[in-house]
Amino acid sequence: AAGSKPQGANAPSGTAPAAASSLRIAVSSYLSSWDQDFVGFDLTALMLYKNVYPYLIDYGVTDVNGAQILDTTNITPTFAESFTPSADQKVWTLKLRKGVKFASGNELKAADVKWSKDRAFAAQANVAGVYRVIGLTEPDQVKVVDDYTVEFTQAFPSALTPQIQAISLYVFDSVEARKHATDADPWAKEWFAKNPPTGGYFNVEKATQGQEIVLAANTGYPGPDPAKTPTIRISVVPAASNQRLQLQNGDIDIALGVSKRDVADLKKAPGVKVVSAPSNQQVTLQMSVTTAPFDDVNVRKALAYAVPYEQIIANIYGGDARPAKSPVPLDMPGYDERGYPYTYDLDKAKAALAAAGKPSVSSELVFEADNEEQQQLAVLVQSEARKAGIELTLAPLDPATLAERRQKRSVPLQITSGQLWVNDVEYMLATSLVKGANLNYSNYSNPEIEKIYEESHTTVDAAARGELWTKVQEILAADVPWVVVCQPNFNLPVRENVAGWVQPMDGLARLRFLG
Amino acid sequence: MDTDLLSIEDLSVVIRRPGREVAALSGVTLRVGRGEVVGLVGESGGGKSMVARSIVGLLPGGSLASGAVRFEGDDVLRMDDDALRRHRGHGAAICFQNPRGALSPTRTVGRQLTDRLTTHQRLTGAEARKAAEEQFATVGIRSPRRRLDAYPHELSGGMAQRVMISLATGCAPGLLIADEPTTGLDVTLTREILRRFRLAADTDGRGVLLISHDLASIAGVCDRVVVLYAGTVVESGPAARVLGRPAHPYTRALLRSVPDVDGRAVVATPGAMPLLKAAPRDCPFAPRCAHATAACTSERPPVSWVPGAAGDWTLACFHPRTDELAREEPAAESSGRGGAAKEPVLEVDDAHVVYRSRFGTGGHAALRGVSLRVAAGETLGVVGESGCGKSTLAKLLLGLVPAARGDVRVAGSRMSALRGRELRRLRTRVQMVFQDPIGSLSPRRTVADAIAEPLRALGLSAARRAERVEALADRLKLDRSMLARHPHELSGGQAQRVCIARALAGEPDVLVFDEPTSALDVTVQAQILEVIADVVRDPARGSVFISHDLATVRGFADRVIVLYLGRIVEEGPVEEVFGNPRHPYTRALLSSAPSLGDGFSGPKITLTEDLDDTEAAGPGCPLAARCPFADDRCRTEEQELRPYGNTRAACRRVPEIPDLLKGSDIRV
Amino acid sequence: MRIVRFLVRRLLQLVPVLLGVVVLTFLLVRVLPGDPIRTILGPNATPEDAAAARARYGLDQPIVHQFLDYLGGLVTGDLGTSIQSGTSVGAEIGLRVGPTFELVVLALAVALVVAVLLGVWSARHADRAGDHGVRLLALVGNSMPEFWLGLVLILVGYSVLGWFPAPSGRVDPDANLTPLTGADLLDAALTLNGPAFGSALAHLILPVATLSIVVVAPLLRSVRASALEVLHSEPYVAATAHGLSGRTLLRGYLLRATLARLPSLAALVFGTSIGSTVLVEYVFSWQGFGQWALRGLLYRDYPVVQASVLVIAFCYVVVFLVADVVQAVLDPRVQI
Amino acid sequence: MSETVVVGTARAGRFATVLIVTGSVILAVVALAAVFAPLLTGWGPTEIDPLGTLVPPGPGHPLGTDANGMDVWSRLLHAGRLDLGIAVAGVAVAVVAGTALGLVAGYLGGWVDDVLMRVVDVFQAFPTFILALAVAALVGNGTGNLIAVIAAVNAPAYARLVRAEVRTVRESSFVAASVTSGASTFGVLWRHVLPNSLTPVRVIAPLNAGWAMLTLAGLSFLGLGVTVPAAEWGAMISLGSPDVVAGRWWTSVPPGLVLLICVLGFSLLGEGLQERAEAKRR
Ligand SMILES: Nc1ncnc2c1ncn2[C@@H]1O[C@H](COP(=O)(O)OP(=O)(O)OP(=O)(O)O)[C@@H](O)[C@H]1O
Ligand SMILES: Nc1ncnc2c1ncn2[C@@H]1O[C@H](COP(=O)(O)OP(=O)(O)OP(=O)(O)O)[C@@H](O)[C@H]1O
Ligand SMILES: [Mg+2]
Ligand SMILES: [Mg+2]
Repeated sequence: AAGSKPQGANAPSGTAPAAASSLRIAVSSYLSSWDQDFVGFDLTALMLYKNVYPYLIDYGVTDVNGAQILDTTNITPTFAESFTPSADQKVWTLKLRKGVKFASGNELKAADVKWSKDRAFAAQANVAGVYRVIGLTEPDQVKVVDDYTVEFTQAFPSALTPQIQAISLYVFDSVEARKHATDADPWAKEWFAKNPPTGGYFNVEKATQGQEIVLAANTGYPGPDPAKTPTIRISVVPAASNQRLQLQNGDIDIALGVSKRDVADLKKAPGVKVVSAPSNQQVTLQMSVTTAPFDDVNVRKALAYAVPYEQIIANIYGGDARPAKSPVPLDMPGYDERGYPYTYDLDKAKAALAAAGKPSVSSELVFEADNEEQQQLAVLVQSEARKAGIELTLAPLDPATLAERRQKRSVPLQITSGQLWVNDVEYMLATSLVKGANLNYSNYSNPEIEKIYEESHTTVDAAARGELWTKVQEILAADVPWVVVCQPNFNLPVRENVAGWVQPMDGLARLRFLG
Repeated sequence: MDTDLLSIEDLSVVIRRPGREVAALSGVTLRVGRGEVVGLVGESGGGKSMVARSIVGLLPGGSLASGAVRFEGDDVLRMDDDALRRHRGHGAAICFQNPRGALSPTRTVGRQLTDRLTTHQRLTGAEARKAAEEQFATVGIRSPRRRLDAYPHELSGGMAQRVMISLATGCAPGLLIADEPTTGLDVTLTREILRRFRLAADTDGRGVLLISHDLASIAGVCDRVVVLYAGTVVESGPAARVLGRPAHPYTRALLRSVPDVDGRAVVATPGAMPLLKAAPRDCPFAPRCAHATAACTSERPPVSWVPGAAGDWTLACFHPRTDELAREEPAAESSGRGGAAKEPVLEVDDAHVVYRSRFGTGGHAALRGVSLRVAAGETLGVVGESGCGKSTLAKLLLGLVPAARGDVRVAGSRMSALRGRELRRLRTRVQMVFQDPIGSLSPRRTVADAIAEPLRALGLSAARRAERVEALADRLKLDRSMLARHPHELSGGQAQRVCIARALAGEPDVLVFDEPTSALDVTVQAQILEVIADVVRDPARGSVFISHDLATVRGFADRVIVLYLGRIVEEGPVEEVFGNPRHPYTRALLSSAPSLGDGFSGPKITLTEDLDDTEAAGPGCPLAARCPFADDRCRTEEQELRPYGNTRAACRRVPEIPDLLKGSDIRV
Repeated sequence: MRIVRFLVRRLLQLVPVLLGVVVLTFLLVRVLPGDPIRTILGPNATPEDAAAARARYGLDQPIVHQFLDYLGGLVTGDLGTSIQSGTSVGAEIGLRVGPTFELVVLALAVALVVAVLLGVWSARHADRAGDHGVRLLALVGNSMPEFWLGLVLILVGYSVLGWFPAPSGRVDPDANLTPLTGADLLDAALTLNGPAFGSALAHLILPVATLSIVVVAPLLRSVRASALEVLHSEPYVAATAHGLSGRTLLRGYLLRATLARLPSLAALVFGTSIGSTVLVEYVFSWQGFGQWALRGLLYRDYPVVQASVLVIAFCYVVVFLVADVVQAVLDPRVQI
Repeated sequence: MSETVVVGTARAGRFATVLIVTGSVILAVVALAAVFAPLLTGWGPTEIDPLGTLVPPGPGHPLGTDANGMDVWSRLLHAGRLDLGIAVAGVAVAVVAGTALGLVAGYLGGWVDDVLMRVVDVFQAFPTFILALAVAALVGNGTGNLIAVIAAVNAPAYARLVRAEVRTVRESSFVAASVTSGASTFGVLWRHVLPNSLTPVRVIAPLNAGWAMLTLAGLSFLGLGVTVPAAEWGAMISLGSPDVVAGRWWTSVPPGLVLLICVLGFSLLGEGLQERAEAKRR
């Protein structure tokens, strides 16, 4: 039988059937749902959404040291023709391209945008959450002007609008959706949970639950940069070591889920190359400033001196990470490392602890249970912190428990790693460092920061913003709500024949560039 | 002299086991001719089964055999695999000791028989099935066609034995070996089964080797008997002579150990068979023999002809006895034993016991309206066929099963009225000796612990308990070193002594013996019966002695009751019931009881054998279906116990029966 | 009919057990720390958003009310909607159970066949070198963590030897298999899809081998022990003594009697394998029931956890029921 | 006199001893190594070598270091403490709890039996990993909860086993004898029924302890086992498993082998006991 033919070793690498027109990508899990509004918040899903939903605007591409990366400062229309603000920056007008078609044959029109935004507000989930940052809270604020024009009226002007909209302006086929809506389910949740959206750069040709998704380039895309590869197969391979084996054997072209440890080896493996790029992903230890023992700033300082930064970069990231000297990520406009004092220095750590009047403290260190990197980090930190007199109990938590603990704001010390969807300090403050911010796991609040944050809303001038951000970093260096560990580089092992990889700053691959 | 069918010559078998050796057979010589029934008797462990196994080449793995087992001239011990397979079944076939256990539980008995027929008689499937049906009919299985499709567990013990016989004969062997074919069967069935073997020899000309420890039952059917002791043949000769006037002291001891319905006393031989670590170099019976001399313990007696006897009668003894086997008369009854005037220690009134079936409705009435009284110093015998409710009665007396109706009173207190601690107290007033002595001792407790159990319940201190335990051990002639042993280190006889000691420990008012000797060897049984006779003589205590073997009851019961299907059918003083049975059932039981002597002296009757289909009796007399005297009224009228002279019997036709018998045996 | 009565009675007995499982699971998932809602909302959601989502799944109701709703759903065959995926749990189970069952059933079948063949062989050659060897091998297989064994088999079978397809997916997607039951091999057979059958089979070999190696030891031990017992039993000795041929002995007197004891153990092994395939599924990218249940558990997807436990419990009790029936068929002494 | 014929062989029973001795020796060696681990290595089980992770075996580290930079040899030795400890303690608790349940259910019968056995059914039908998470949530993290998990997973089997045995023993005449001697229910249970119902337990318990170690490894693989960085073979295997395909055998092959040998030790012991029990029955 044909299927039993070994596909691995015998097949010459890279020349699997239709190699020229198809790419194979391995991911760690199958997406939980196709509905971006209501459910599903796993990385695979978010990545697929980026490629199958029509996003009306998206980041541009820029070249950094020979690596192609997404440019968060350059937002360009894709499925839209233009997206422009009024003079007071409060009303943004979206003009649609003509002739954009969903798979059903329906044209993408203003009504679809309106319906999609109404749906997002109704869902009260993700998009509704970020829209709040730019003063969009009511469906009424989104108006259809004509078939190809939509107006967004914000409550206040915001420097973040383009970036926020870049991650939010995805559109459903509302004509098709209405066919599946019922009184009980006006937003056709059930239908969208099971049926992939259409009209993006790729259409889902086939989805075998749990195993494989076949994407076909959307040939009807009228814009200037359609998807380059006709077919992309995304197969689910949970075990990292399996991904590695298959990549080496040439059964897949891109492995999105290999472990950090393997990257170093794969650089040397024949037929495989590692796409590498600096990234704004930040690994931090966040301390709750309202919970003992980290309610004492000296204890926080002690921990910041006790973290073996260089050893972490060497041991865990194989040297493939940049040391970070500020809570603001390296590549974020406004980054400034002046005056950041923390390096690995156990004596200073002990001194700081002595200053706190405590010979030793103990705390829990929370991290994600299934995250190997965090686990290794936790082990290292625990070992060094102990030398400084800080006894840490490791607490790996499953996603649900972690979410709950975080929401209760009851984690004294946790490892976080991630990158902001919007590459801006204001956004960072909004989400992470002002009172009540959703990602403010440190329960941090500083009147000065609050003031700067208020000010930044209306400060549009870049230099003025830069000054504010320097101030922010000074304050944060003194208060140390976070220990910033490092910024690991982005590494992706691929087959040698893979070209056109654009490193996504938001971590969500844009497959259209792949060739 | 032409070749015998089977001729075993100087056969010795040593079984090697890690760390020990068993000399199971030492120089056994015997032969079986065509059309001859030879009985092989002896105590348990004497090597009877080993002889049988050697004939079909099935000695246990690790055995060393020497000598020869010649079958039609060929030596079975030295056959190759093919020859052996041909010999097995077709040459010689065994009927196994425990038929129900020896039938494959997952194959219908019909298939098992046709397997044999197709293998040895080369029949085709359909032919075999027909032949199997005939075969079943021949061994006396009713509705054979239906039974072909039955699984072994659906058969009664008697039926299973018939099937086993049909399997063995189905192989069309020259020699039929029956290893204890009647152990565990009722007296009524035993006769019938043994008759089948006689028939096989007489009509088909097969040789039959009949193995049994029960001399009395095979006495009637054998042409010759061979007596085995400790792996050696001690005596061998024509059945009538060997059993009538045995020459070897062991044979004599064996015979005197057997209780008999004619009421002669049992004489116990002390001691036990030696452990067979090596082939004996002296007379193995010498340590137990009253006539032993120095020669007996230094030299093995050669096999020789019995002096002055004609025929093929040999023995291995330096001191053959020639005198008549002394017939001691029934031991003089200790007068005043009947404690009729005394207070009853145990009373049962119209007791019914129903075993509920596992799921809800229905149930099995194991006892129906039983009433009895036992006075202090009195012994009540209970007899009946298997399944008639004897053990149920015992359990009822001990409060192990509740009475669905009726009442049990011990020393005046009603058992059913008590609960908890008081009930436990009352329970200690009745003690039981069980059928399976080893099984009734907890495997993980020492002997001393077991005996002390009732004392512990009475709250005695450890020191007092130890004292009493030692006293009891002495009384039952148990060596004190036994007290530290665990049950598996005891022989059956010792274990039963321990059980009796335990029963006596709490000084109970009533002792119940439920077939206390049926699991024991003949000579050990005789010893235990002596112990029991001694124990029940205590005037302060009443006893109930249960047995299916009428002969043992006769020895020391004062009164006896006969149970049939959960009802008392006859009751009265033991001499009266045994000497002049009123109820047809009692008469039938006595008639079929095996005896080495004259047995039951009155006119005999035999019942239709198998009980299984008749159990679902209608409203009338439960025996009606099997009774030769039953008429229509018997089948419709419930029978009550009515007094007839000294005894009471549940039969309305008692007065007519002597006429009906007219002095002749009746067979239905 | 006796068997029908037995089945009805046994099925009625299942009711309290399953009800117990339902109640226990329902309470347990709610006692566990962890919030099912937060994981679907993303980090930017406000408490109001969370409350709205909670209301969508009825999690704002009093617990008794939630339970009654759930029970009501169960009675009508509605297992609820997955919080993570928004699709009906029943439909997801439909997709996930097939592959896992295929794996477990095949593995158990292979293990049973191997156990019976080797067990009987071992018993007939008891206490010789071959017997010792077979038993030791089985024990070694039984002493390895299954995920570890799976990794090694992949390394050897796929990477080094290249005999088996890559451990991703269960069937070659190009084979165009029409899913019917979710068990790919079965589907391929039903739709007469030759290439798909071959591919599904090739994908099955390693995971089935892994599972069977791990479970064969207890089965083998049991077969060997009962075969030995039968070989030493009176019926077998009696049949030998009557000179029956080797074949008749094996078929009529050894096999069936030996097998009579196996069903309940097989059921136990089946039950535990269903629960523990999660590791094998992970290693072989199988995406079956175990992975689904585990994910549901990690994300506290209440309906998924409840349904998966119920399904496992149901399989468990049903398999035991089947085992009892099979045993009764094999062993006429067993009353049902 | 004719020559002697030897019929077959009788070696049964000798192998049981070999099995029991081998199994016990393996376990003893592992246990001793765990107890005296500090004498056999200079590294602590969770001590991190600042010089590096995934160092291949060499003079400093006889079995190299793992991804965390911890010495594999030292962890291998120390892991026996947790592994053996949890497995043995877990099974012990399971035996006690299961036996108690089975004893009561089997001896009392009736509705008590029905109710208890249904409870056992419910537990047995519950998947291991869900039980594990649930117990961890209820008992809290740490070694205690793993012992509880192992106990909860295994107790039902013992309850069943003991119950079946008790139901046979209950019918035996020595129990009847004890009852009629006036012993209290507790006395009968404790002195007669219990000691005579434990034979199968004795055989199964070692096998079970072996399987418990595998369960532990599985839990670790799913991240539900011992908390990092405690030394435990299953956790070591799962931490090292990605290294296998990279040719870094030392991080997971040694713990895999030791686990295998240790489980095998328990299996051999159990198998030997079983064989002995069967030989006794024959
Ligand atoms: N398989 C065996 N292994 C070791 N010893 C055995 C074996 N079978 C029998 N023996 C021993 O051989 C001797 C003779 O046993 P055999 O079974 O022939 O006695 P028997 O006269 O048939 O006794 P019973 O009346 O109890 O059936 C006994 O001492 C017994 O212990
Ligand atoms: N526990 C029980 N449950 C159901 N029926 C039983 C039970 N015990 C005995 N019986 C039935 O009750 C009847 C009487 O049994 P019992 O044991 O009292 O007979 P017995 O006279 O002692 O027989 P035996 O001579 O075989 O020991 C039999 O038909 C038996 O099948
Ligand atoms: Mg015998
Ligand atoms: Mg009885």
